[in-house]
Amino acid sequence: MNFDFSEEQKMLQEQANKFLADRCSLAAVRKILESDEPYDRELWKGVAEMGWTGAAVPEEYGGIGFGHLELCVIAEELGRANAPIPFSSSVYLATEAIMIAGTEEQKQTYLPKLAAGDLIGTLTVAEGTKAPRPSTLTVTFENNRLNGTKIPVADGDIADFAIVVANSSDGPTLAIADLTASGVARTPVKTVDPTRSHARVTFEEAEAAQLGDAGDGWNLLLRVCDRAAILTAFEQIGGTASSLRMARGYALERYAFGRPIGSFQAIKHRLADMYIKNELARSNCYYGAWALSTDAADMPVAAAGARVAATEAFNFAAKENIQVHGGIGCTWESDCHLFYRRAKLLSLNLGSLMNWKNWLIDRIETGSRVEESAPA
Amino acid sequence: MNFDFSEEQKMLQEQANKFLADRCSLAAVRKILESDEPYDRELWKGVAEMGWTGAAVPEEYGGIGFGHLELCVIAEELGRANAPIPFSSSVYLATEAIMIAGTEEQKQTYLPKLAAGDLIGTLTVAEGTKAPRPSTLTVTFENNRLNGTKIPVADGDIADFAIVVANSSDGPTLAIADLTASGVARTPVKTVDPTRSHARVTFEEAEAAQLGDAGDGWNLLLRVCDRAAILTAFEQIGGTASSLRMARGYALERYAFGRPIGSFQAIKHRLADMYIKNELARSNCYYGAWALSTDAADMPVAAAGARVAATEAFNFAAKENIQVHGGIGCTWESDCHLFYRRAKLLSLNLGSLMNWKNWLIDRIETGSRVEESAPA
Amino acid sequence: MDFKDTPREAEFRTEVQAWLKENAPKFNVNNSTRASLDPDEGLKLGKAWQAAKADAGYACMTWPEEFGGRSAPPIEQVIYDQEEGKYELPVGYFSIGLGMCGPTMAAYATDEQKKQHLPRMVRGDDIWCQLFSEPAAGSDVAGLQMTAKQEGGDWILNGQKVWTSGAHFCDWGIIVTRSDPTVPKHKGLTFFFLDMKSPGIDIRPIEQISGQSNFNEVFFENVRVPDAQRLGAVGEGWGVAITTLMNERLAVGNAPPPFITDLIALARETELDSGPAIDDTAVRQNLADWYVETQGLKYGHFRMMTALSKGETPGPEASITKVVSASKLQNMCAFAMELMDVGGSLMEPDATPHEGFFQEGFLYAPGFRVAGGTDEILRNIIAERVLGMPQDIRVDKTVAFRELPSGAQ
Amino acid sequence: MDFKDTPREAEFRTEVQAWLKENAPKFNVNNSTRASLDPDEGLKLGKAWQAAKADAGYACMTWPEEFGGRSAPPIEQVIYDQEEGKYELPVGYFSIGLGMCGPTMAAYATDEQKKQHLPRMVRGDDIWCQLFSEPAAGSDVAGLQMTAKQEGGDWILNGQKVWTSGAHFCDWGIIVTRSDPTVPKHKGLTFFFLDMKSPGIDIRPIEQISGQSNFNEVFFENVRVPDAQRLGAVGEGWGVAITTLMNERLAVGNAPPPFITDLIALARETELDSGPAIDDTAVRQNLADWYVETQGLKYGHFRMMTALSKGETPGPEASITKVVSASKLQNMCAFAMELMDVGGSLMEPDATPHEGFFQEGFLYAPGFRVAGGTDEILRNIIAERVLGMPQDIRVDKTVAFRELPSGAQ
Repeated sequence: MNFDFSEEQKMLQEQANKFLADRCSLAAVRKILESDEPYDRELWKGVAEMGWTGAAVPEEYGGIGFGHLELCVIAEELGRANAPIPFSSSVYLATEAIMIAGTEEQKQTYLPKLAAGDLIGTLTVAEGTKAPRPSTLTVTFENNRLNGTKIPVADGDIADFAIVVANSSDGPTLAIADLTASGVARTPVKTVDPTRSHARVTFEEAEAAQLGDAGDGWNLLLRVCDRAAILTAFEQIGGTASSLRMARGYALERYAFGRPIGSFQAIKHRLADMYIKNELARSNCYYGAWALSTDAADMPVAAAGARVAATEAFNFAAKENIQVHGGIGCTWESDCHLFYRRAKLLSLNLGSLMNWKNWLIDRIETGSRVEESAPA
Repeated sequence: MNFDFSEEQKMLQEQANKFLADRCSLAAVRKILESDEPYDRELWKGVAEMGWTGAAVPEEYGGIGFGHLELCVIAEELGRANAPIPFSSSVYLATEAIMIAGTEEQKQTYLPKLAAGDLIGTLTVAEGTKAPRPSTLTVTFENNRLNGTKIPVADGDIADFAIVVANSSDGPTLAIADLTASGVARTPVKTVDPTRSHARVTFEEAEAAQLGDAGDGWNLLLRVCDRAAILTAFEQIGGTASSLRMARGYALERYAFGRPIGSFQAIKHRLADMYIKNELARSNCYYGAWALSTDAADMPVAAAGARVAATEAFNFAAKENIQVHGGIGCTWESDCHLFYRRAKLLSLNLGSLMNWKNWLIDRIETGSRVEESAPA
Repeated sequence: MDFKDTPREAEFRTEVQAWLKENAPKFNVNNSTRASLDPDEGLKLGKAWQAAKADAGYACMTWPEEFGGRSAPPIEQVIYDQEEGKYELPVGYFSIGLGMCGPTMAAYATDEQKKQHLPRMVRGDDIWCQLFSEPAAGSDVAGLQMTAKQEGGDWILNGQKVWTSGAHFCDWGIIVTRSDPTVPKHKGLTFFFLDMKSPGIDIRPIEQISGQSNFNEVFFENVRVPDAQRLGAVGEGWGVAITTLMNERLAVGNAPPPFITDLIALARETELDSGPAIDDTAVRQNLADWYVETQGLKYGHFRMMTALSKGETPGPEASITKVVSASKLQNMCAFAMELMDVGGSLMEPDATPHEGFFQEGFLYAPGFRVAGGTDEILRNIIAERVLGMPQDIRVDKTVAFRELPSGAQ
Repeated sequence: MDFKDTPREAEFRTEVQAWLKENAPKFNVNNSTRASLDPDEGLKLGKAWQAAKADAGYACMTWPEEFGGRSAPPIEQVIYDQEEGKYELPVGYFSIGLGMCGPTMAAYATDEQKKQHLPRMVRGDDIWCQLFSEPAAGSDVAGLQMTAKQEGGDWILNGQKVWTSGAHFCDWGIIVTRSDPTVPKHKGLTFFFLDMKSPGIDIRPIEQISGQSNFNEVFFENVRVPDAQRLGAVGEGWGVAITTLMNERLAVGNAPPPFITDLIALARETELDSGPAIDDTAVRQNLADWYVETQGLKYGHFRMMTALSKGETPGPEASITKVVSASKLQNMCAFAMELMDVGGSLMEPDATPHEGFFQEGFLYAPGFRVAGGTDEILRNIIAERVLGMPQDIRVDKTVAFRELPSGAQ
C-alpha cells in the first residue's frame, strides 16, 4: 500500500509552496482584484519558468517530463495561494484537450508553447446562465468557421486561442480558434471572482480548426472535464486548507470575553468540521489523482467523487472562515472574501454541484467501475 | 390581527395538559411499549369522556360543538404526552373522512359512536413499503366486496372498522369495512413505534360499503390527508416540545468537567436549534389551523407547510435529545426513544417528507393560493 | 384565530392607507432598479419624508406627546409599518436613531435634554447614530477600549469605534466608553451622547465585500464631551448600553431580498436537463425547506403582532428571524447561482437572470450573519434567555479590565 | 501512488490468504442472517478461533514474542485484518482486551505479570474488559466516583461502572478508581487490574433502544484487589487511563452497516412516482453525499495504512471515521425508511426490504454517535489535538474533587 505522493512529489510541493509564498502572497492576489490587470503576468512567467505549465506534457512536446501526479501537487499549491493566473484554462483544459484529441501536427504546434507558457489557451462551452448541453449549443462550427457567442469564457480576454465546443452538422465538435484573429470580438465581463479574468467572446465567421473527430466534441469535452475536475479539486483542497488556516489563526489570536474565541465550542467545532470535510475531500482527491495518473477506467467516478467532496469542503470553509472572523471578515479589506469568491467560481466553472452529484450516481450506475478501481 | 388561539382554547389546552400529565405519564406510555396491550384502554375511555374524540364533530352528530381549532389544541397535547391511543386513526382520519364524504345515513350511523369513543375507526391506503398510488393499488372493491391486503394499517388490530382506499372499475374508491366481520383477517405487525399498534389486514370477499362517489376515492383521500397532516403537525410540535424539555432538563442537571453540560455551546446551540425549528413549525401549524378551521382554499399549501416544518422539527429534536443525553439516552430504560420512535412513525404515516416537499411546491405552482390566504 | 384587524385597528389601517396613498408616491425611491440615489439627494428626500410623517402624526407614534409621538398602542406602529412597507420610501436613515438612540435618551437623559432632542429626532431634523463596537470589541461589546478621561466639567474621548451606520450624515451619537480600566470590564464603562460634528472626530467609510459602504470607522482624538451629556452614572455605562442593545434585538429583523419568491421565479425560468428546474425533485427539496422557513417567520411575525395587539411584550422572535433569514439568504443565493451552472459566476446585470440579484446577495449575505449579533451570539441569547441555559464560564467578570488577556489585537 | 503492496507485504498477504482459506471457513458465523449464535456457543467458537490464530502466529502480531506476538510491523496487522475481514469470524470478544487492556498492561504491569497474563490474552484463554465509565462520568471520565480504600496490602473497591462491554464473559478487567477525593479530580485516581470473578462484583446487562444488550452495568461492593495489581503509582491513575483511551481512539472505527452500497441497492429496487428512486435527482443528491463520505473514509484508511507501511504513527483519522460514519449511518437509515414511505415504519423482516436492516440501523445508530467518544468530544479532540485550539475553560482542574459541583446525579 503506497497511497500517497512520493518523496520527490512532496519535495516539489514544498518547493511550489515556497515559491508561491514568495511570489503570490494574498497582497499580490489583491492587486489583481483591485486593478484592471486581468492576471499576474510576472507570476505567470515565473510559473512557466518553473516548468509547471508543462508539468504533464511529455518531453517530446516540450514538457519537463513530470506527470499528472506532479500536476496535482502543483494544483493544490495554486489553490492554497489563490493564484490569479490562467493556469486552469491553459493547463487543465486547453493543454489536456490537445493532448487527448490533437493531431500530431496540432500537438507539435501548440504543446511546446503551452508548456513554456508562451501561449495561453482556454476552453469554452458555456453560453450564458444555463447548463450547456449538446442540444442547446448555439455557437456553430461549419466549414472551419465559428459563429456565435460564448459567455463566460475563462481568460477569454487574455488567451491566445480557445478550444470552442460548437455545433456542427456532425454534432458537437471541438474547434481551435485564434482569439486574436479577425472575426473574434471579446469583452471582459465581471464575475464573482475578479482575480480570475473572464470575457464574452463573439465569433463572426471566425476561422478555426477542428480538434478531434467531428461530432465527437461532447465526448471529448467530458473526458477533458473529468481530468480538469480532478486537478481543480486539488486547487479546492488547497483553498480549503488556506481558509481553515486563516480561520484557525484568527480564532487563536482574537479574544472575546477574556479568552481566545477558538476556545468556544461554536468556533472550535466548526473548525473541526472544516478539517473533517477537507480530509474527506483530500482522500477523494488522492483517488482521483491515482485514476488520472493511471488513466484508470474508474476515472469518471473518481473525478465526480473528488469534484463533489472538494466543492463542498471549499464552499463550506470559505463561507465559515468569514463567519469566524465576524465583522472584519465581511470587509473588503479582509482577505477572507478572496477565498469565498474563488470557492464559488470553482464550484461553478465545470458545472454545478447538483449536476456533478447526478453524474456521480449515473456513473456508478452505468458501471464504469471495473477491475482497475481500488481494492474494496 | 388575532393570530393565536383564544382564551377558551388556551384553557382547554391547559386542561388537556393536566389531564394527560395525570393519566398519560411516560411511565404509562412505557407500559404499552413493554406489554402486549395494543393501546391504553383506560386513557382512551378518559379521552372520550372528556369529549375529545368528538371535538370537531357537530353537535347534531353527537359531538360537543367545539371545532377544529380545539382539536388542534388537543392534538398538540396528545403529541406532548406521546399518547398510546388510536386517536389519529379514529379522529383525524376516520371521523374526518366520514364528515367529508359520508351520506347522511353514514354520518348518523358512525359519527355519534366515533364522537363518543365507542367505535374506533381507521383509514388504510398503504400496501407495503412503497408509496401508495392509484395506479398501483392492488386491493379491489367491486360489488361491495373487498379483496386484498393492506399493511401497515394503523390500529388495524383494534379498530372496529376501516375506511379502505381500494381500486374499483370506476377508479380508486373509499369503502367502509367492518373489521370484525367475516372475510377479514388481521395480524398485529411490529413497527418502529410499538406504542402505536399496527396490523396487516387481509380482505377476502369482505363486505364493505362505498363512502363518497365511486372513483372519487383518491381525491377524498387527499382531502382527508391534508386535514390529518395539520392535526398530526400539532402532535409533532407537541412531541418536539417534549423532546426539547427533556433535553433541556438533562442539560441543566447533568454535570461534566465541573459544570452543567447546558453551559457548553455544543449543547446550548443545539437546544436553541430545536427551539428555533419548533417555533418555525408552530407558526406554520397555526396557519394550518387557520386554514383547517376556515376551510380555506389555501389548505393544501398550509397543510404541506405544516407537515414539512413539523416533521423536520420533531425528527431533529427527538434525535438530538438522545445525543444530549449521551449513553443513558441510548438505553431502553431512558424515555428518549419513545419520542425518537414516535417522531419517525409520524414522519412516515401520511407519506414521506420527500413527497410532501414535492407536493408543497406542486401546490404552490398549481396556484391553489387565492384571496383567502393570509395577508402577504 | 384570524388575520383580521380589530375594528379599531381596521379603522386606523384605512386612515393610514389613505394618507400614504396621498403622500407616499412623491417620496418613492424605486425610480431605478435597486440603484441608489445620489447620497445627498437621498438624505434630503428622507428628511422631508420623515418630517411629513411627523407632521401627520405617524412618526414614533408610541412615544409620548411631549417627545413628538402620541402614545399610540404598539400595534398601530406595526400597522403603519406594514402599510408603509408597501411603498419604497427613504426611511433607512432614521431606524437606528429612533429604534435605539431615542429609547436610550428617553430612559436616561434629563427632561430638558429630552425635550430638546427627541422631537427633532422624530421629525428627522437631527439624525442619530450609535457608537458601540470597536475593532477588538464586537460580540463582546463590553470589552471596548475607547478611553474617557474627566477634565474639568468635560470628558476627553480617545480611541476608535467601528460598524457605525450612517456616521457621516449623523448629527448626534450615543457612545459607550471606558472611564476606568482598573475595575472589571462591565464596571468601568461610562455612557454619553455627543455632537458628531465635535472637533477630533474622523469618519472613514468601511468598504464591504460587496463593494458597498454601509458602515464607518470613527476615530476619536481628544474629543471633548460635556459631563452634562453623560447618560447614567459614571461607571454604570453598561446598564445604559444594555437598554440600547435590547432595543437593537427588537429592531434587527428579516434579511433583505432575494426572497424565496425570487428563487421560485428563477426556478420556473431555468431549464435543467429534466425540464424546468421548478419540476426537479432535488430543486424542490431545497425550495420547500426555504419556503417553510419563510412562512414560519412570516406567521411568527403575525403571532408577535397578535401579542402586541393584546398589549403583551414580544419575546425573542427577532433573534429567530435574524438567525434563520441570514443563513437562508446566503444559502438561497448560493443555490441560485448553482441553478445557472457555469454562467452563475457572472456579475453582469444584463447577462444574468434577475439582473445579478442573487450574485449580489451572495456577496452581502455574510454581513447579515454577523450584523446586529452573530449567529453564535443569538443562539446563546435564545439558549440563555428563552431556555434558561447557564452562561458559559466567564473569566472576565472579576478581573480588572487592564489585566484581561486580549490577544494580538 | 498506487494501491499495491510492497513485495514483502504482497508475500505476507498471500500467506495470510492461504492460511485463512484453509482455516477460517469452519469458524464462519454467517450461518444465519445477522442472527446471533447462542451466546455460550459463540464464545466457545471465538476462543477456538483466537487460539488457532495465535498458534499460527496471527494474533497480536505487533506484540513482542515474550507476550505472545512476534514484533511484526503494524502494516502486517492491517493486512491480516483486511483479509480476515473478508470472512465473518467471531472476533468481537477480544477487541477491547487486545486493543486497550493489553497495551495498558504492557506499559504498566511488572514483567512477571505481563508474562503471566499477556500470552493468555493473546490466545483468548482469558478475555479482558475495561471498567472506566460511570453513570455520572461519561464524556468526563475523570469525574468518576468509584472509591478505592487501602486496607492492609489490599484495596477495597465500592461503586458502579457502566457501559462495560462483555463484562459477563470476561475473566479480567482494568479499572480506574478514586483513591483520594480531597485532591483535584485528575490527581486522586488509582488504576488496577482485577479478577472479574472476585466476590462483590455484580454484573447486569443494559438493554439498548434496539433491544440488544451489548453492555453491562457492573456493581462493586467491597471488592478486594491486591495492591500488587495496581498499575502506576497511587494517585497517578489518570496517566494510566490516558494510555488506555489513546488506544481506544485508534480502535474505534467505522460504524456498522447498512452501508451506502445497501442504500444504493434499495434505491435501485424502490419505485417512486417518477420511476426508480436511483434515477430521482433528490435521491441522488443524498446518495452522492454519503457516497463521497464513504469513499473519503475508505481512501483515508488507505492513507493511514500507507503511513503505517512507512513506519509512521497514524494521526487522528479514527476520530474522523467515527464522527462521520455514525451520523451517516443514522441519516442513511432514516432516509431509507423515507424511501419506503408509509410502510417504512414496519419492523417485520418478511415485509420489509433488506429484512428490516435499515429499521434496525435506525434504532442502533444513536448509540454509535455516543460510544467510544461522543460526536462532541471527538470534535473537541480534533480541534485541540490536530488544530491546536485551546481547551475550553476548565473549572475542575484545581478544586478538590469532593468540592466540585456535580448536579443531580
